[in-house]
Amino acid sequence: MEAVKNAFDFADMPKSELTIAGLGMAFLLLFPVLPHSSFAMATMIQFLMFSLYGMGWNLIGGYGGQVDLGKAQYVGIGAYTTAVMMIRWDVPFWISTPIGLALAVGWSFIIGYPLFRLKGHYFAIATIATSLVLKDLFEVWDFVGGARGLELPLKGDFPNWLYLQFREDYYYFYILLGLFVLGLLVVNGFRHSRLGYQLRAIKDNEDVAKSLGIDAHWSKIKAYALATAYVAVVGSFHACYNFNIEPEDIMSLDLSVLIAMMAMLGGAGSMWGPIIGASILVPMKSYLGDWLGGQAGLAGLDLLLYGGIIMFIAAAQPRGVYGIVEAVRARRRK
Amino acid sequence: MRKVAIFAAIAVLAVCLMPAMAPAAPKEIKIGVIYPLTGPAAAAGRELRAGAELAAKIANSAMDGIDMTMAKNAGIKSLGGAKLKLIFKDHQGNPQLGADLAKKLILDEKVVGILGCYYSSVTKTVSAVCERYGVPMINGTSTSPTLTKRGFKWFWRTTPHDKWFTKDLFELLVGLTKGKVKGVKAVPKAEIQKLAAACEKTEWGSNVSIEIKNFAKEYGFDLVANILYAAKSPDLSSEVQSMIAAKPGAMLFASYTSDALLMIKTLKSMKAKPKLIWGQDAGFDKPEFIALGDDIDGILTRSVFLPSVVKIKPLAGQVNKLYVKKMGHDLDGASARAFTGLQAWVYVLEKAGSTKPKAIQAAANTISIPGKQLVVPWFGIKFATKGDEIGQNVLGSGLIGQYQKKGDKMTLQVVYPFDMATDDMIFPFKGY
Amino acid sequence: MALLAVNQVSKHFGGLVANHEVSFDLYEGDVLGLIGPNGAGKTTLFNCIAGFYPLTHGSVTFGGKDITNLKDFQIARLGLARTFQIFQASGDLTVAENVMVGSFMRTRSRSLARKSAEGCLDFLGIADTGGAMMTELPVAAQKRVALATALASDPKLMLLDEVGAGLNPSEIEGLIEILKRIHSERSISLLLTEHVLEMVMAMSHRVIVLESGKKIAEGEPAEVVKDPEVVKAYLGDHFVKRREEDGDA
Amino acid sequence: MEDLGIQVLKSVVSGLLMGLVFALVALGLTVIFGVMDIVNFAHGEFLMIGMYTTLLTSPLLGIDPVLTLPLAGLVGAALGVLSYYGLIRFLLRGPMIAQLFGTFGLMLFLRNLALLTMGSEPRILHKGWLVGKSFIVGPGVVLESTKLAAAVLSIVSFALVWWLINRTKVGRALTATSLDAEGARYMGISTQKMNALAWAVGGASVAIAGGLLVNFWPVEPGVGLLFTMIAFATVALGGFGSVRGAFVAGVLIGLIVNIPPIWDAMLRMIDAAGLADLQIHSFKYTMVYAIYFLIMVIKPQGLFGWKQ
Repeated sequence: MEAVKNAFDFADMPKSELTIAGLGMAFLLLFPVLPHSSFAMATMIQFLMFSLYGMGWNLIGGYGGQVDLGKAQYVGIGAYTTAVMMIRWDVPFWISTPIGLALAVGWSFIIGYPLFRLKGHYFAIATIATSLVLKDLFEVWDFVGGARGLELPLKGDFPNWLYLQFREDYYYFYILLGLFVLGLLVVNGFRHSRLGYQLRAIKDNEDVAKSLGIDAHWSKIKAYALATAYVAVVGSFHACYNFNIEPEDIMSLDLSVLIAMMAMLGGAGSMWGPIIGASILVPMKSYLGDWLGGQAGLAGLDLLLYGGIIMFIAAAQPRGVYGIVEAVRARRRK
Repeated sequence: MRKVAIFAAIAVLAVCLMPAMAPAAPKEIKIGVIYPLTGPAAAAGRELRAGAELAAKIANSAMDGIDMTMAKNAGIKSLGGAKLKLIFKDHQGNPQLGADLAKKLILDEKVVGILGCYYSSVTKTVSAVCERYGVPMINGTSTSPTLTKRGFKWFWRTTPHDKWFTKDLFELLVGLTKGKVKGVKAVPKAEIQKLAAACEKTEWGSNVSIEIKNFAKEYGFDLVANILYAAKSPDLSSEVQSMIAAKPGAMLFASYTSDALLMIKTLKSMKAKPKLIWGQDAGFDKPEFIALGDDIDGILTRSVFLPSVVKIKPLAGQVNKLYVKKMGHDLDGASARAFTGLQAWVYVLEKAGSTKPKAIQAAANTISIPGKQLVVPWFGIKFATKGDEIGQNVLGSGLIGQYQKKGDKMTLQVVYPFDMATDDMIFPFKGY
Repeated sequence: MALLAVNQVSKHFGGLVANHEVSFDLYEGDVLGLIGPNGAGKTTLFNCIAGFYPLTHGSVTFGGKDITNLKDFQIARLGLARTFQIFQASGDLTVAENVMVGSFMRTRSRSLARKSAEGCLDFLGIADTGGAMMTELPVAAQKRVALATALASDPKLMLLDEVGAGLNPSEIEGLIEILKRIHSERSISLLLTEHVLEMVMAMSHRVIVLESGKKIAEGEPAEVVKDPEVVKAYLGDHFVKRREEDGDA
Repeated sequence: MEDLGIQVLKSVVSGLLMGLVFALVALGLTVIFGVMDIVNFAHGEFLMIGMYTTLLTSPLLGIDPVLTLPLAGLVGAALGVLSYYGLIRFLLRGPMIAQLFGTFGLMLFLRNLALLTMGSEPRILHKGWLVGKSFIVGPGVVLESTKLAAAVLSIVSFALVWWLINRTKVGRALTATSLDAEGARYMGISTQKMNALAWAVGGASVAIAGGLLVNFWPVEPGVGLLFTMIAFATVALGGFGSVRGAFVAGVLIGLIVNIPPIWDAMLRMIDAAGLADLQIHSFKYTMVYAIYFLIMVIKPQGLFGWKQ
């Protein structure tokens, strides 16, 4: 029961942050009824998806300090489970998603065990390797459509809650928002849980952590599994939202890196970090890409700026945008 | 903290204040066009855009000297001379972005319909959006066979797809053995009995690979190597070694530009000597590929339009002249098909006499555009309404061209269909 | 029965012998000092006992249980806490959170962990630093936090590695006071290595002397310092000289 | 049987050549890591810039592409030093996570700068001493001239770097910096200068490699990533910071990716058509990553690693 209490316990957050979070939440709740373009809605959905990916990544990458560049493999497992089960056996989203989650988490335990014997850069490169191996397997596996990918059939009768097929995007938006709130609460609970403290202690100093009875290897694997759960669920959602999945899109290195980058830009190891990161990069990607690339014909300028911002933040404040906020706050306190 | 608050507020405002566009002006018909204008296929995107723009220009103004009904009057006659307005969007090769852009076009810009998207993977997601919203979409340039296997009610494709193109190849191979090819005596079948294929491991490439496998069986050829390779690979020597070791008569490829270049260079370095090399368009008809010069003399590529078509089709020459004026070079497979895709839109709208989706749907399902109206050498445009390829143009056909060096200039000559051949085929390929 | 029994422990790194057949017993309630010159193998022995290094030979039992092949964290859970000579923290956790990590060894509940952590901080007289980050504290306070964290894990025995290093004499006095209280009020046995001999001599019931990885003497502090071999090996000229220098300054 | 024997020979030759190319590309990465524990995500972009340098300057100066290599090296070194002083030295203060993040930003920046200025179409060299030449040495065994040159350069560079690190004063200073930056500072070695030197050497070596490779490989703004991933695997497999390790791992990876033709020859020999559907070729990089993963699990420090 204390876990639930922990999830709702925001007492350790500064008031200013809670105020902004409350305003942000109110805005998100009301967004569909505010005047907005459909592109803005699509961008908001991307924002929520990447926030959730980032929250998951943050559990192991931020709180645990383990640079994971292989999250896309779990997006793939989630998405493919939902797609395959729907196409072959007409299994609704709400049943296939927990199964996808279980498969992804199972896989994360299997590869997490050897992965976490590695440290630092070796670990980071190995996560890339495992993700690419899985992607390559999916690309030639006929059962899941190989490199051709899978297309989810339209079931008709919109809105179709069973298979998560809607004509209007606000259905998807609210479902994601529900997951987003749930995700936030789980992160908050995690922060306050024994595992959360232990993981941060491991990041601080692994030897000290071990001397305090922490099984560092196992703790990392557990946090990795929890991180995987986030990514897999959003992967399942992605399959339904996009109606089409291909290994190249959802299991690529690009996606893995993007997930990590957003969380790092916002601030790895802080609860709001991934959300801040997604709220900066997702609109940038959508709008700047459209303005500079599609309309001004300056292909690449948007990503060039994006790279510049990343370099600047990394050089100025290794803890990301949220780190800047904290630094400002610390200075004011002094 | 305050800074973040302000920043967040600005970001939030920027997102929600994107104004919803004003409703369409009465005398204007908006068509959303989604192409890869930036990203790896930006060069193709430029051609596609120019092709569609040229078609719109011809439809919107009365032009002399072009033997097309849409050139006769300004705008859509049945809609009171309403003009077409193209709204271009750039999907950058990203299917998710494509789908988002489609929503933007449908909901914000209130387009009547969609044209696009070149990449089959993007066409897939965009057409799924159109299907959900009941907005018609015509596709002129995506060749994945699966696109018309989905039974969509709002999706029509003018271009032939990879299955047809692959079939063309096998018709050509059979034709070679029977002496049907211009300038080539009947070739003993044993010479080209063995085939080796290398296709990139993507949605497109693996579909082509499957088609090659199926047709090889159907036409009685031996596929001695059927390789799927990782696209954008830093090394293709192992693939080429395996192909050469299988001693094939013909080598078949489905590759994009950088792989195609590396493939030819690797083939050359390993002194490959097949009797015939065929490429499934894409990387095999890009300027940088053509710049390989002597190395590609005699290589075949499938296409739907080659500049030499103007020799046999005067209308193509008329349009090509305008295109050269606009872009400085000839129409190619991409621009000619984008042109034809938009042309199909014009004829469908003309027939529908309305911008209501239902009317457009009915018009598209019953339209029949004769081949002499088109720049591409097809029999016409008529969409299948039943069977397993709903929405597919049944009157399309492909071409197979061969690179032939004429003086200093590399040209592409039609060698298939046999009755359209513009020059003698070079056979066998001279080898490296 | 001994609480901690070290039997013939050897540790080799490649060709280097860091510990050679070291044996000693520590009984419940003991305060045992482990001294020796730099490089004598004190820290290595600690690491061997606490399971951070696998032993080359020998065995270790703790509370009657053979812990030779247990992992570091398993040994910690049995009630053997250790502190580190160099305490590096990147500063993700506050002082209170740091101590709570220790408490979490015994409970899952955050409220219980917090209560126990507050108790430990209070016990060590640094209750007011709970909200600070580790990096903001002076060295003496950091040492106390490390002690508090170890204490929070409710151990039977604490291995303290150079806990007095880098402190001035008055801080050391305070530390001795605290350690004595930990020993008496919490009934925790102590095993300490120390450069600052005054501290070991003042606290230990018994002292073990290591030299070049071997045990050369064991006994009450007063006796050991008289042992000619110890004087020669460890105290010798070095100790005398340092005394003189201190006097000059 | 004879076919199989010849194929093994061919694959080994081709694998050795390609492996030496991979090693050459990875050399700069391992030098930089060895000195300051940074993995440079933008490594492939340095290669790309080297390729463009040769591609553009060769016709401009009217000299053979091979002769522009010093220029490519100069550009690479300048870029390396610039990256170090402009970005990397700030990143060194942060945790590993920020370093990866920062060099990733550099990668995006350089790649899209190229996209903006060079366009997305791949380009190739059409003329040059090395372009389009290959030698047949034995039954079907082919030596492609660019790969051969790159392989020779690879061996020379590795020998040179090995000599530089182990036999010169500067090399000892570099080693001292990598072992203990603090200590090196007390010895009067400027860490800043040593780090910048490592970036100059790393940048120059990979840019020269690029200038050479463009004689055979097409160049486009995204070309870097193809080689970066292999270089990462090479450096990690060999052990981060180990020059010898990178060399051995590069060759090993070259050999691995040339296994598929041997497999195919075997299938032909035993006439097992059913197995041909396994699509061994599409697994050639999968094998690299899988073997990397397996070796790391057995030996978490890489083959010759000495740094964590």
